[in-house]
Amino acid sequence: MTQIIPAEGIFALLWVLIALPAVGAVILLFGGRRTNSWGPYLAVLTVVGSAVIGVLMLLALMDQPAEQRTVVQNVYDWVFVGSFQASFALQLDQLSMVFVLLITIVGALIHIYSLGYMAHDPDRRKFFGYLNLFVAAMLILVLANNYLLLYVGWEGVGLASYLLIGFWQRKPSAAAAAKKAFIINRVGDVGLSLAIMLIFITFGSITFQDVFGQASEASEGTLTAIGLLLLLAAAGKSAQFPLQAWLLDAMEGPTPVSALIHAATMVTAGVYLIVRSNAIYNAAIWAATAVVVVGLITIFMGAIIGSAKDDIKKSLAGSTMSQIGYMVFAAGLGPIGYIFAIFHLLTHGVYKAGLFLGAGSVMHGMNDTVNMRRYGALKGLMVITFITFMAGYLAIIGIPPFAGFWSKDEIIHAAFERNWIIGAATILAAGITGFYMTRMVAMTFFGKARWEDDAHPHESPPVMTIPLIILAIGSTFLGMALLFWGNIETWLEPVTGYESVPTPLPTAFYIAVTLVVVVIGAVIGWVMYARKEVPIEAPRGNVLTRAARQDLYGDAVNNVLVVQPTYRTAEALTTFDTKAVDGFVGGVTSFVGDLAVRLRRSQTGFVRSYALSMVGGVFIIVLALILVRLS
Amino acid sequence: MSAFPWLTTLGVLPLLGSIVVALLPSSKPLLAKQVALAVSFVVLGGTIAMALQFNGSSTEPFQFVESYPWIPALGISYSVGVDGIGLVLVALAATLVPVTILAGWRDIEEDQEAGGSVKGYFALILVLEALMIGVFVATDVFLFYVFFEVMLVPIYFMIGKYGGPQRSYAAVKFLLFSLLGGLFMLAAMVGLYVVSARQLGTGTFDFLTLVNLDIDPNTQKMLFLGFFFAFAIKAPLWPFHTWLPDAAAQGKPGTSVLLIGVLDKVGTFGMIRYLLPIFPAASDFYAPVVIGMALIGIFYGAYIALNAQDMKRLFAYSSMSHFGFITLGIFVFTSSGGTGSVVYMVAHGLSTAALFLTAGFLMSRRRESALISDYGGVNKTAPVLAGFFLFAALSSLALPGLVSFVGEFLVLLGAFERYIWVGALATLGIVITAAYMLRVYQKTMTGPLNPSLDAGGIKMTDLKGREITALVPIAALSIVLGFYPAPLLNVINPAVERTLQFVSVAEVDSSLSSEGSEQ
Amino acid sequence: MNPANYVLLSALLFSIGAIGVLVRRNAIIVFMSVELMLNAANLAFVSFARMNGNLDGQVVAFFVMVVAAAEVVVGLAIIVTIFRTRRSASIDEPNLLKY
Amino acid sequence: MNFTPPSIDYFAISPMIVIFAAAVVSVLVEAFAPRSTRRFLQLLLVFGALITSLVLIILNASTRTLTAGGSVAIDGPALLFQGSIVILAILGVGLMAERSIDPVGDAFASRVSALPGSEEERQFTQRGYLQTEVWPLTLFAVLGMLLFVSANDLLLMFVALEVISLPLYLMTGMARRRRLISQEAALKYFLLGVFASAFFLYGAALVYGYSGSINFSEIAQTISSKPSESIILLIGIGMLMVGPLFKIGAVPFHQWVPDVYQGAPTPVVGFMAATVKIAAFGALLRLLYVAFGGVRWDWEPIIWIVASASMILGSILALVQTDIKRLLGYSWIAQAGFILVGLAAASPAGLQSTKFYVISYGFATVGTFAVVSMVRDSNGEATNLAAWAGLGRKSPIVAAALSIFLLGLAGIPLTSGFVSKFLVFVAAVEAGAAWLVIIGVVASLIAAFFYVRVIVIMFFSKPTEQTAVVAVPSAFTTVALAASVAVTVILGVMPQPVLDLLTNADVFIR
Repeated sequence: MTQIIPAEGIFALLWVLIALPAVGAVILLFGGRRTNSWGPYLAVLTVVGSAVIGVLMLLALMDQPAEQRTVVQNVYDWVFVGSFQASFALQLDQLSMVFVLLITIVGALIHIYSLGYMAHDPDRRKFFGYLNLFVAAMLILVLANNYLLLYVGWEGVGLASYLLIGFWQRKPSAAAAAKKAFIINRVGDVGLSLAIMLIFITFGSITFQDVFGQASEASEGTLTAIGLLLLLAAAGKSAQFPLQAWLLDAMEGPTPVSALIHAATMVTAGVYLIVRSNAIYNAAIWAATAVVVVGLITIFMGAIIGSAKDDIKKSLAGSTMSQIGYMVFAAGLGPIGYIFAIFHLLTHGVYKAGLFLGAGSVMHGMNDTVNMRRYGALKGLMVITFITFMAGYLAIIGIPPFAGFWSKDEIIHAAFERNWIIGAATILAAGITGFYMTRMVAMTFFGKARWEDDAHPHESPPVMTIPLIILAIGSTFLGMALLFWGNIETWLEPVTGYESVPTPLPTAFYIAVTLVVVVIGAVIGWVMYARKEVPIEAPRGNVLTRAARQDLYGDAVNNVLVVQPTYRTAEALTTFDTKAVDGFVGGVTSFVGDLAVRLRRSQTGFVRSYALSMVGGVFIIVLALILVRLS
Repeated sequence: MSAFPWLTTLGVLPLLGSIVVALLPSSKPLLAKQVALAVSFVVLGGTIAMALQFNGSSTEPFQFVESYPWIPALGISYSVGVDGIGLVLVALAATLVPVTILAGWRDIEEDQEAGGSVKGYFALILVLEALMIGVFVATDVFLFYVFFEVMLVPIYFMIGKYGGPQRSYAAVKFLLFSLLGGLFMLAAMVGLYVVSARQLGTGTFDFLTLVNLDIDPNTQKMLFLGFFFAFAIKAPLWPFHTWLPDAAAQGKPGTSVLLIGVLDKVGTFGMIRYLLPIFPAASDFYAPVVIGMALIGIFYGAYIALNAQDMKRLFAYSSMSHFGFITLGIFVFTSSGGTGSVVYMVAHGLSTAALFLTAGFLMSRRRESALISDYGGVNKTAPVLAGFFLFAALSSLALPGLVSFVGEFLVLLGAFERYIWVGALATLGIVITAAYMLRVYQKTMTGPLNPSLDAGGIKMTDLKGREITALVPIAALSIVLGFYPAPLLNVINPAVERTLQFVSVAEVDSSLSSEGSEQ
Repeated sequence: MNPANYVLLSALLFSIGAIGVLVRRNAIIVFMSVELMLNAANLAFVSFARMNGNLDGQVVAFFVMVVAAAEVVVGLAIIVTIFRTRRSASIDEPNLLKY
Repeated sequence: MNFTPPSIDYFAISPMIVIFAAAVVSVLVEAFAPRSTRRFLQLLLVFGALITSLVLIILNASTRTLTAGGSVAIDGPALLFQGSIVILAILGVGLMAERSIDPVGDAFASRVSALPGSEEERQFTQRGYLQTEVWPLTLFAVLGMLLFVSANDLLLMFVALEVISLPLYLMTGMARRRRLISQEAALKYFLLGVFASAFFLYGAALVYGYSGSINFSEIAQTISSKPSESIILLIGIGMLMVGPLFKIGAVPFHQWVPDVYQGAPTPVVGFMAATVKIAAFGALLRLLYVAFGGVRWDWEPIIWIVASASMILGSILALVQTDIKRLLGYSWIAQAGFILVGLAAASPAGLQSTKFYVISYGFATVGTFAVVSMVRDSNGEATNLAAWAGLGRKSPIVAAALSIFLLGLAGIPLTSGFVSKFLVFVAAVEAGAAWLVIIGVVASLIAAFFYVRVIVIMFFSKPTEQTAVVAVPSAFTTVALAASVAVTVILGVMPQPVLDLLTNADVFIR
């Protein structure tokens, strides 16, 4: 059993990790124009600072024996109501460690990249403020030691993503995309809130230690419920089916945002959540199965969408969905999968960031065209971008020795250990990946130039290319590094547990099959898009293509199932409110008014009628008196 | 306990202030404002000074108690005191008043023709402050009722004299609704008095005596209805809400802030302070009905807000939805639910203030139009304004890290603990909240600048120093309390626990280990 | 003869008076009907005095006569004024005040 | 049979004697004093008499006696009512004495006998003649009221009733302006009044026939002694009630109220609305509690019905009025209903609430009509509410004062009206008539609507060209107004002293 070590030495700085970017965000956002000049650099510094601390902590953590690598720092008591106690407490263990590094390092690189990419944007101060906000929130998310605090980070990154997707708010499409992202995530949040509540009333606590310590004691039904709720949350954050619709629109945001938030880090929070809660899924087999199914569906949705999009960023977004599908899928496989989910998450974080930044670099040179049909033959003009992009390309399609190969291969392997059908499915998906990535590369860098007339492509400035290079190196070697030098299994094993089941066939066989399928996919892609002429106008395409261009009708479905009904209800209720509820009030008053108008007629002004009513009154009174007596 | 009569002082100060303001010459509007502002700051200072002396761990039901016989013939006494709940609400009032004054600095000049004198408005605000403090600190039911009713008068004039075109309709509607509730409460109060007279020989209105009566359930049920009716109208609960949108839409932003932000809290405050302890059996009996109303309110308000064309009405309906949450938290009879409700009251006060004031600043730049369709792309020319607007929206949709989240989560948790499905259902509300809040932000602030905002002498300028000064404290408070709510929770929770002891149903505790601790 | 009959008679007179008030338009006659009612009451008093065997009732009767006389004075004054203004003694004539 | 003159406690009845003497003298003044000095002398006389009798009443504070052969009861309630009647009379007389509001003099026709609109009338007005017959009439009316509340036998009560009514009939017809409606009001008031007193008288006859006595105490004894299944008694009670109920203006004897309120000279309305109501309730209380206390189970339901009817009908009818005086007339009816709720409780609490209510209502009424008499346009008082638009801006003080009275009548806390309603409701609930309270609640909501409506008109609407002006009154009205405001607020904020006073004076002597 892992034991907690106090937050001393370098670990005392745990809170600083978050504080640095948070302070940066505050300064930039509230500091106003006077910070315009130096603000962005400050932002970069804070993140770099966090990254440095993170690395130091990694080293310190490595010094510790394996079972003593969980640090908890209780910053202060946060929400204490009766038996419900949520501290602002941070927990650093092997799992959060790797996330800290991913976030801070990739974050730092992207900050630097943005210095160039956003150089000419009037609001870049805000941009960097938001980025800092995001890093801070994301660090809270992965460092929280209880679910409620995790929720804070969870929602914080959501906010940052909302702000950054809608960064160019004057574009209505951007504003709409931002709103969509937030609201769909909100659906996921419902899942998270309910999960937290259910966890609390089941375990009487919401800290990870207590919950996982007692997970086995709770009934499987409850655990399944919790698991499914957490899956809902994860699906929202990680754009998994059925809450995938927002991610493609999210590409409205600036490219560095897409790289950092919607490829490398935030969208993987769902995976983190599931892996973090492994104790629950281990005990709730049906929840785990649901995770697998969701992952599998999303793998294919993403891949298909990615194959059909002409917008390079959307195509990448599709592939992100698909890759995260892989991670979720792996996380669903249970102890054999958790580690590789994280492994893939790390490699993907690096190479997908590289790919996005590369795409950004291309757009930068093609004055922000995203339509790949207007690219082509750029390999000569953007050498660095091209090379780094190829590194990412080989990584994602999983060609050895590039990073993606190791992680994805492990997942496929694990899939086969569970069940050969899903294993086959993952291999097929890998093939599709090969297809659409090849398509992307071919359309962008090879073939003939199909540029717009005013386009004169050029390589991006060093401030942008250097991060590309670093990420490219990562895409190339990270897989091996983690696997052989960092031996990630043993590193994560204390947190996630690990079990390996022997597979019927030798590992080499799966690798071979996978590679063959991938290559086939790649070749098809090459033949279709490098050999043949790519029309500038997209051909009508077959049913699947058209569906994929419509994001497989995700929006249409949401519209019919959710949005329209909601607005119709709203209108109906509004009418009801004015007509019925308020109308009732008005009705009563007007009724009394009419009554008054009628009754006042009784006041005829004729003495004799008054006298008559008096006589009547006397009779009534006397009669009443007698009746009362008789009764 | 400090012998100094804190509460009376806090109540009397603004009253004197209002008299001074009213006596100032109409020719010096600026002076009137300055005096009003100064007074409200003094009150705020006093409140803080008092709050610092408040002993959160005291076993006394009330602190800073004062009691003098008023109408002994009827067992009525002037007795005041605060528990945690009262304290935070007093603090809320004392905080929002200066903010409102500051924000409303220029609101009145514009419509002299409407008939309101500048000083009159600010005098009314101070009167209202005195009464609001009074209603939260009264520990004598009769005294509470007096404040409860008299409070209507200043707000009635604030709406009717300083409001929009439909102001007198709105004011009368507001007054009649409130009077209706008030009168039924009066009837119930009379009944309560008679009951106490029958049990104790001499009737009394002293809260602490009344809670110890054992009233037979059927009587409780009748009396409960009287009080509840008043509170439900005040809060407002579905379906007694229709006065609110009109009042909010016609009132000045400042008026709406005080009306919805503080005054309506009297309804929910009354529920937790009076209904639960005095009528435990009836509360238990009616809880399902009330919770039903609360749930309906949550979604009803949210849905209509989703469709609203008028910002002020939108905020009104969203408040209705929030009041649904608050009421829900109170009537699930759980510690977290009750505490959450009170926190939610504070949070909602702050977010309402932020919303209405920002919207007010926005509309003051567009000839007071509240139509959402009249705006668009504001953040282009007024980024700070847009920023605060977004902040207000976020705090209203209970973003984690803001105090409203603490309240909302605790309420939902409390509901979940008691009735798992109610909690689950209510949680769905947070999605719609996000939907309508972001919708109004998107429509007004983003996209291309609405041409009408740059024509006919209209300039969508950014916030000025005064306006920012008014908003910053609210924002700061909601963030600070969001990340460090302990000051609230530590004073509220004991009071809530004490209240819940009266309600028969036991506190539910969780199945496995009932106390969760760090590590 | 049984004084009870006088009571019945008085009741009859009273009713006649009341009906007179209700059906007649002329102020003077209405007024006379009221006087009739008063005197019906007198008759009742007197006959009850006889039945109860004490004088109170008769004393009352005298007082009532005086009061009735006073009423006549006031009443005629008012009626005459109205008559002078409107040239009619109909009580349905003055009908400005209503509703 | 030998006649023993009843012993008379002259000191106990001295307040009435003073008024009576003054009344007689003032008749002589009318007859003999030169026109120029009359007004002065009359005012001297009236105020002198009223104040003297007030002093005497206070000196009598502890007197509890039956005198004049048991036909006059000087007890707590009687003294209390007498005291408040006299005080309110002083204020009311102040209103009547006011002559600086109307440019041509006071509110009364310079010569009532003159034809409206005739040359004759015009000349009288030009010469600035002021008739002063109103003063002796007033004194007689006051005398009647003082008698009415202390009358302890049916005969005296009847006489008192007439002594109240006859002068008022005349005063109603004396308006200087709008004389046609004034005279019409007088005629209606007179005919219906005498009609009502005829019923009262016949009822008295029947009760006498049943009990063999006209003295309340003896009637009460007979009722308690004799097994009282006699129908005569019930009919008698029913008809007896008509007298006071008519004066109170309770449904169904209410229809004269709005007409008289609208037609009569405003100061007179202010005077009688306040005082007559007190007197009538005093009498009704004594009649029902002392004489018929034994059969309260018979009459309580009747009062309940009448009360509910009055509350509801009065409030609803007031909703649609456009003339402020008429509106106040209907509001009187509604208020009467509320007071009857307390009276119906037939308990000490009921008695106390009734007393508190009538008194506080009296002051509010005087104040209200003081304001009404001050709001004027080119042709006299501007009673049409349309002319009140934006009054709150032209003269905030007066408007504020009126608002206080209206809020008081509406029963908003911190005004006397609220305490009154509260006491009444307590009494009703204690007597087990909670349902009556519910009706009362609904009625007060409806009532609140039209009271508030006046405030809305005054404050929330912009002044138009036909908005009336508020005339600057002399000390008379000012004092009356100020006093009413003071009482309305004090009774609302600090009712305890008065409540003590009421508790000391809550026993009817039998």
